[in-house]
Amino acid sequence: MSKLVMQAKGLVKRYGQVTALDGVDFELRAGEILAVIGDNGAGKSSLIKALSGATVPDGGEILLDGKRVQFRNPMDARREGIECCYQDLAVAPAMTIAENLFLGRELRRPGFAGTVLRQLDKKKMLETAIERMADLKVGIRSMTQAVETLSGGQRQCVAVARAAAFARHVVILDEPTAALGVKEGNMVLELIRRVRDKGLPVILISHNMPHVFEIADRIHVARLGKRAAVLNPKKISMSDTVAVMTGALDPAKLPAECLA
Amino acid sequence: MSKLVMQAKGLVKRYGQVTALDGVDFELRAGEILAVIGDNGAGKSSLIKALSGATVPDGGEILLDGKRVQFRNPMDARREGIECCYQDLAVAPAMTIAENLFLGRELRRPGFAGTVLRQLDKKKMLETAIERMADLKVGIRSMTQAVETLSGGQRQCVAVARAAAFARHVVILDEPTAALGVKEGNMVLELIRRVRDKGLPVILISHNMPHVFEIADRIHVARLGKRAAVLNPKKISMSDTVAVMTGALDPAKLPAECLA
Amino acid sequence: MSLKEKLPPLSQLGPFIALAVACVVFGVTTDNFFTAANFALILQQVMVVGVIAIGQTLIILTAGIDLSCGMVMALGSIIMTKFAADFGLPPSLAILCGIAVTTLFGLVNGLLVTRIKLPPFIVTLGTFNIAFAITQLYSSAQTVTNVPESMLWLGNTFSVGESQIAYGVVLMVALYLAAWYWLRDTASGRHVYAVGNNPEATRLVGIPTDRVLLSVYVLAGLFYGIASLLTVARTGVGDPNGGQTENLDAITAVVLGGTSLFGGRGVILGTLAGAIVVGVLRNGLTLMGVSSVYQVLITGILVILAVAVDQLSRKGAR
Amino acid sequence: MSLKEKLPPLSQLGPFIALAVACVVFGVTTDNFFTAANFALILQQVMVVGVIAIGQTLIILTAGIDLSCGMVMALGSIIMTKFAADFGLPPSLAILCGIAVTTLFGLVNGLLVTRIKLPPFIVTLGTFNIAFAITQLYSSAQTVTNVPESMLWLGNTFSVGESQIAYGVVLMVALYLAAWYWLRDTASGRHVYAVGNNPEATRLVGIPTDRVLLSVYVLAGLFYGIASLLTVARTGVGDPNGGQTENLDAITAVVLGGTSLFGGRGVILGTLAGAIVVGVLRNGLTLMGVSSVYQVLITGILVILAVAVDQLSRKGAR
Amino acid sequence: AGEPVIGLITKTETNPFFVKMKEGAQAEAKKLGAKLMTASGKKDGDTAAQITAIENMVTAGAKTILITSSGDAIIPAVKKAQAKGVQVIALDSPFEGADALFATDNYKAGVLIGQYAKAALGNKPAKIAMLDLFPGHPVGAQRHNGFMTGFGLKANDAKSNELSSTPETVCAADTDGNQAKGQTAMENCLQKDPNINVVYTINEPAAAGAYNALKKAGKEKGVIIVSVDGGCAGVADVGKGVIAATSQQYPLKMAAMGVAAGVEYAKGGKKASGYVDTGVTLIAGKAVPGVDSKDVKTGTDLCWGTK
Ligand SMILES: Nc1ncnc2c1ncn2[C@@H]1O[C@H](COP(=O)(O)OP(=O)(O)OP(=O)(O)O)[C@@H](O)[C@H]1O
Ligand SMILES: Nc1ncnc2c1ncn2[C@@H]1O[C@H](COP(=O)(O)OP(=O)(O)OP(=O)(O)O)[C@@H](O)[C@H]1O
Ligand SMILES: [Mg+2]
Ligand SMILES: [Mg+2]
Repeated sequence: MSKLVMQAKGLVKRYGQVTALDGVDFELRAGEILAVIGDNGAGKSSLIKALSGATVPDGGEILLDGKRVQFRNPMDARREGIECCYQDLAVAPAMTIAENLFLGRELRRPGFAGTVLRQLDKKKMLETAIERMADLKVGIRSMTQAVETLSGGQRQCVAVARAAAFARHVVILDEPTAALGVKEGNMVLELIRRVRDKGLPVILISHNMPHVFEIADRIHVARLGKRAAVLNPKKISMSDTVAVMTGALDPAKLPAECLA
Repeated sequence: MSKLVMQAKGLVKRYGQVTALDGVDFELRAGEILAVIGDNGAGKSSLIKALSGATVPDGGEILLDGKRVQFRNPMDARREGIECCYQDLAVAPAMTIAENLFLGRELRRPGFAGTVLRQLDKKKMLETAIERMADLKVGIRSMTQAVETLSGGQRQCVAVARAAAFARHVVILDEPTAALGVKEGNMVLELIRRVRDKGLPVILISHNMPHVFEIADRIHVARLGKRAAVLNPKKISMSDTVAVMTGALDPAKLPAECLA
Repeated sequence: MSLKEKLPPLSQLGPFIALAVACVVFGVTTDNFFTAANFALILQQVMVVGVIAIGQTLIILTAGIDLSCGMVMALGSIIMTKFAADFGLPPSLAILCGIAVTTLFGLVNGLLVTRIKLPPFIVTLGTFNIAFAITQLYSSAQTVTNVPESMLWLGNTFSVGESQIAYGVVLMVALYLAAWYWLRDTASGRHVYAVGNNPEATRLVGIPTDRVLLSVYVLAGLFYGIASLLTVARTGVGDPNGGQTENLDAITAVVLGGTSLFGGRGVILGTLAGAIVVGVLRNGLTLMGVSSVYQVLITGILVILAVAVDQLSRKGAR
Repeated sequence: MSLKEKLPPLSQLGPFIALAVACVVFGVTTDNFFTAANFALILQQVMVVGVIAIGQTLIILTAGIDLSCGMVMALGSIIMTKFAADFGLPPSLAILCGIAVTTLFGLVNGLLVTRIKLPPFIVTLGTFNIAFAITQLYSSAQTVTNVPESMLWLGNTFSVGESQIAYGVVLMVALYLAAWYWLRDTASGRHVYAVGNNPEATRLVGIPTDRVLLSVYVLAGLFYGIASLLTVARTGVGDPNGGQTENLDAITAVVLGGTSLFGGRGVILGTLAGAIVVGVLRNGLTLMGVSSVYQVLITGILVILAVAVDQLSRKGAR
Repeated sequence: AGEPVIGLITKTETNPFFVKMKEGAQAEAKKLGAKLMTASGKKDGDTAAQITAIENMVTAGAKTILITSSGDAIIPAVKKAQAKGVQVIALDSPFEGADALFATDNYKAGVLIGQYAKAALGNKPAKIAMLDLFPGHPVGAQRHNGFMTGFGLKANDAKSNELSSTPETVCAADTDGNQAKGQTAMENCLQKDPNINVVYTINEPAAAGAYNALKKAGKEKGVIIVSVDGGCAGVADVGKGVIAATSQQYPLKMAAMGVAAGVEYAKGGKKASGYVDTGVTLIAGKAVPGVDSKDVKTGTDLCWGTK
């Protein structure tokens, strides 16, 4: 079994009277695609927000490569090479697509202009942006148009492309294909595979079961703020998975080979 | 063939240099569920925004029950009994779920308090909200919590429930199941069927082909700001549909029975 | 619904906490602060700004701002006193004329904001100047005296125990309660919040956002007109020098009261608390015998502290 | 990229249109307006507010607001003149001390906004009062004269043709260009827009939003310090009564210049145009011999018109 | 085109003192066939606006500028104007380098009402409320400190801009020279010490506000209110017993003299010079022994300086 890249034990997160995470455990192995599924409100987004430093959990611990880490903000996680594409699309609507792609990871021009005048290399960023978006086969006319003028799916592609482009350690994607068309959705799956093939593990939250079964190595089922089970998509059927997810089927009753 | 409830001819909508709608035609028949599919940026949202008064098209005409109408704003459409759930979720995040459900359609208390003091019937609205959300099987603890504290899918349910609850003529849903889990997604399909069974026609934009094929009576395929074809889901395969959508297959080459 | 859910969320208690803290400090350090008479007095002193701040709150809830409020109020007071004193109009009619003018200014502000989509800051900066100039020109910069007694009725007081409550204070409180009811319990009031919170969503839902905005500006003008009457009743004259600092004072009351300048969030009763906080500071510091430069200094520090206490207490509660 | 795409979008041309219209009107109605000397004069008149407005623009771009700017500037000018005139500090050192104090005020504003999350309106209202009180106390409300000649250098002029350009004006323009470059062409400058546009998204992307905000407030303080030096150079004294109206003037310049009070949208060169519009109005109206009350009236109308022209032209272009 | 252009720059637009000054200048200019331009600051102390106005008026061709200075920050602009041959006359508020000063002595105005209040109070122990303008204003300080000196209390001299205080001055508050704020200030002072028996006010609107507060508290009898300005409304208030005494000043006279000097300069090229005191007169409802004062009738005839 390959080594654990990321691990969480007994994470707790409360919002006022709502307990979003109720002692959830989590394991991500090297080089795998881990799908996280669950009903609406099961605590999937809350989980990955804790893993990426977007919120600070109230309890529990997170280990990265076996070492305990404490992320106080997204910057801490980013420094460790963890990139995340959030469900409520963290984009700056008034800024251009290229700017959004490189937000916080801007390229500077080489030589004097870059090191002393700290001038941005807008041309290079533009070219790279065009390339990255072409990877996803999104037909966007101009990379210098503001994100607020994009269609819902186009906007999502921007956020996904950003996370995939800059990760050095872990990629986290929260429902990246939700607003995407058939073609664009397949492109994102393709992109995820490419990232995995580079050796980076990917956490993929999705409600799209065909997608999950097409691509995931293991499936983490979130339920009522806890982890209900970790399933092996090669051994379990889609309908059983949904049954576990909705609570209709007790995972303890599953044959051991279905678990992963 | 049942009568046309809504019809659009040659709608054009330009945003600066981008032509979102390039002379699109559209037909909605009485009592049907019409799916609208297409790539990201194909102009689906732009189309329904024009139909619901959210934007004013630059050209073309819209007919409702055969009579020409001009919607200058969403109010005009609402007055005709058209309700729409937009893709970028038109909710007021700081307001509660119940308030969002009844926004613009508030209930007043009976008697003096309601007619003279114009007092809202908060209790009744709360009860109705709980009922409506229970229909969708969304586990939300309190209807008096602010919408900004909800998970992505829960928020979507609020918007969908609102559109379904108040329509008297046409219901338009722009990717209502995008953020929903398997169970909640099925509940929304169930809701759509119930609406249709009440006799109201439904326009459903979705990227989820299984959902579309499960529920749609006809499929409007949007492509590059135009209508590529109208397909009959009972006669055409999912893969052919996707091929038409992405432009890989010329709809003129399809057998006539596949068209609707 | 449990008791806890019925209480207002802590975020709305902030201004009241600040108020309580200020009262305790002044109560301990001075002899005369903690008397019913003194509180009645403070209420009289804040009644004009208090009523202006109702209008200002409505506008800020829609994510706007009104710089013209004080000058419009001053213009209204000149109109009503001059019409009564110089032209001998019956007081009630003169008052109506004054209120009509302030409401007209509200209408103009509202039309410019909704029809031409100008930023409220610029619109009301412009009408501030216009109202100021008209006030000076029309009054020849002269205080209007000889105001008929019956126009001053709201400045009269009645006794409750040993303290003298002005009728104007009762009116102010009544207006706050009415505004509170409107904002909280009626559809049109809730729409004010919705417009401020997410104007696009509110429009898409089919609410006539422009009409909501316009009505808020008109209503604010109406409140400024009532404030005109109150300032006349309080000072007994029509003062063309009035109204120059009330915009900042009113906005301060609103923000101290916990309403967000970005719109959509806030409770109008907080504004009342905010206005009273400012009055309490001025009164308490004078009672302590703090000289005027130091009063400015301390007010600066206390205003920051008042909101900081609020913020920190909320953090602690999380 | 076509030429059309290279031009700034029309939304950013608004203030320049207003400026051009105003110039034409005044040029036709008066004799002395359209002279190089007069334009040089107007630039000199706006240079202090112009530099303050740079800092104000930065803060407004982050969806903040700074009411303290003018008073902080006044405090800085008192510090630098008193240190030089009374303690005989060398002018350069005295200037540094003054700028250090204004920067410190920026730091305090920034810390209160970022650490305790107080609303910028309240924070800077507080520091406005504090800076005012310190200015009065430290200067004993006396104008500081005997300012060494070398501190006034920026007020000197050099001839270009028949017009006299002040060195301070050159400095102002240079600062605008530097700020423009920074905001447009560097990562930290773009982050200012991002923070104002969507603070949560900016934070999630891993940008230290608090540090961006803090640096903006500190930088603004620095600009106010430079404005201190400019006002000293322009007036030749340290004036404890200065700085009371500059906050509104600066915010007006920013908003006239097309920057949104909600943050994240705007171009700093528009602010320069906005500041000049105000200067041109004042100058042109005086040249026309309009008496002062009517000047206020007309300014009110013209400010609204300036933005309305902008808005309507944009609508037309759609 | 041949008529001389004269500029008048006041501190603000609102104070009746300056409004009257403008009227006086307007009338005189009409009489003498001159063109008058006017400008003012937005607030008292707004020197930036005054400097700008000086420059703009010079550009517009004014040969004489009359200015009630908001502060010494205007001096360099004045010097530049003078270098271009413009005559600059200070009205009301002195500053260094003006060609001439037509003004009144605010410190003396304070001393007069101080002496009056002391004499009127007699041997009773003084409890004084000081209703000032706002911090840092020279006129405010001169009147305040002058009053205290006249009252026989220890106070700063005429040059100081700091407000003195002694145990007798039991309360001090700012009014902005505005009636509503004067009333608020007095109400608060009465809370602090209900036995106040002398009220100094910066100007007559503030005095009217103070009287209102006293009347509401039922204390208007036996409290001596003194003020400065001697405007027509203020003198009328003296007549009604609202104000015990006021130091009368003459803005119309200052303005008329200034305009005349401007016309003179334009015609003959002779600049005015020196200091002309336009005088202060104590107007009192009831004369008290040992203090020279004029009655209300005289005050009404002279109010604002009508000739
Ligand atoms: N900021 C918040 N304040 C209060 N409650 C919150 C907040 N964020 C999330 N919650 C609550 O926590 C629970 C879990 O939310 P979370 O967003 O993690 O769900 P999810 O599994 O991502 O659901 P979805 O599939 O709908 O996105 C929900 O009940 C939600 O209402
Ligand atoms: N406000 C706007 N300004 C400029 N361009 C716009 C605007 N709204 C939409 N567009 C453009 O119009 C085109 C069609 O957009 P639309 O939102 O209708 O697509 P869609 O079919 O709904 O896509 P999706 O499936 O991604 O939601 C896109 O290319 C988009 O960039
Ligand atoms: Mg989620
Ligand atoms: Mg869409």
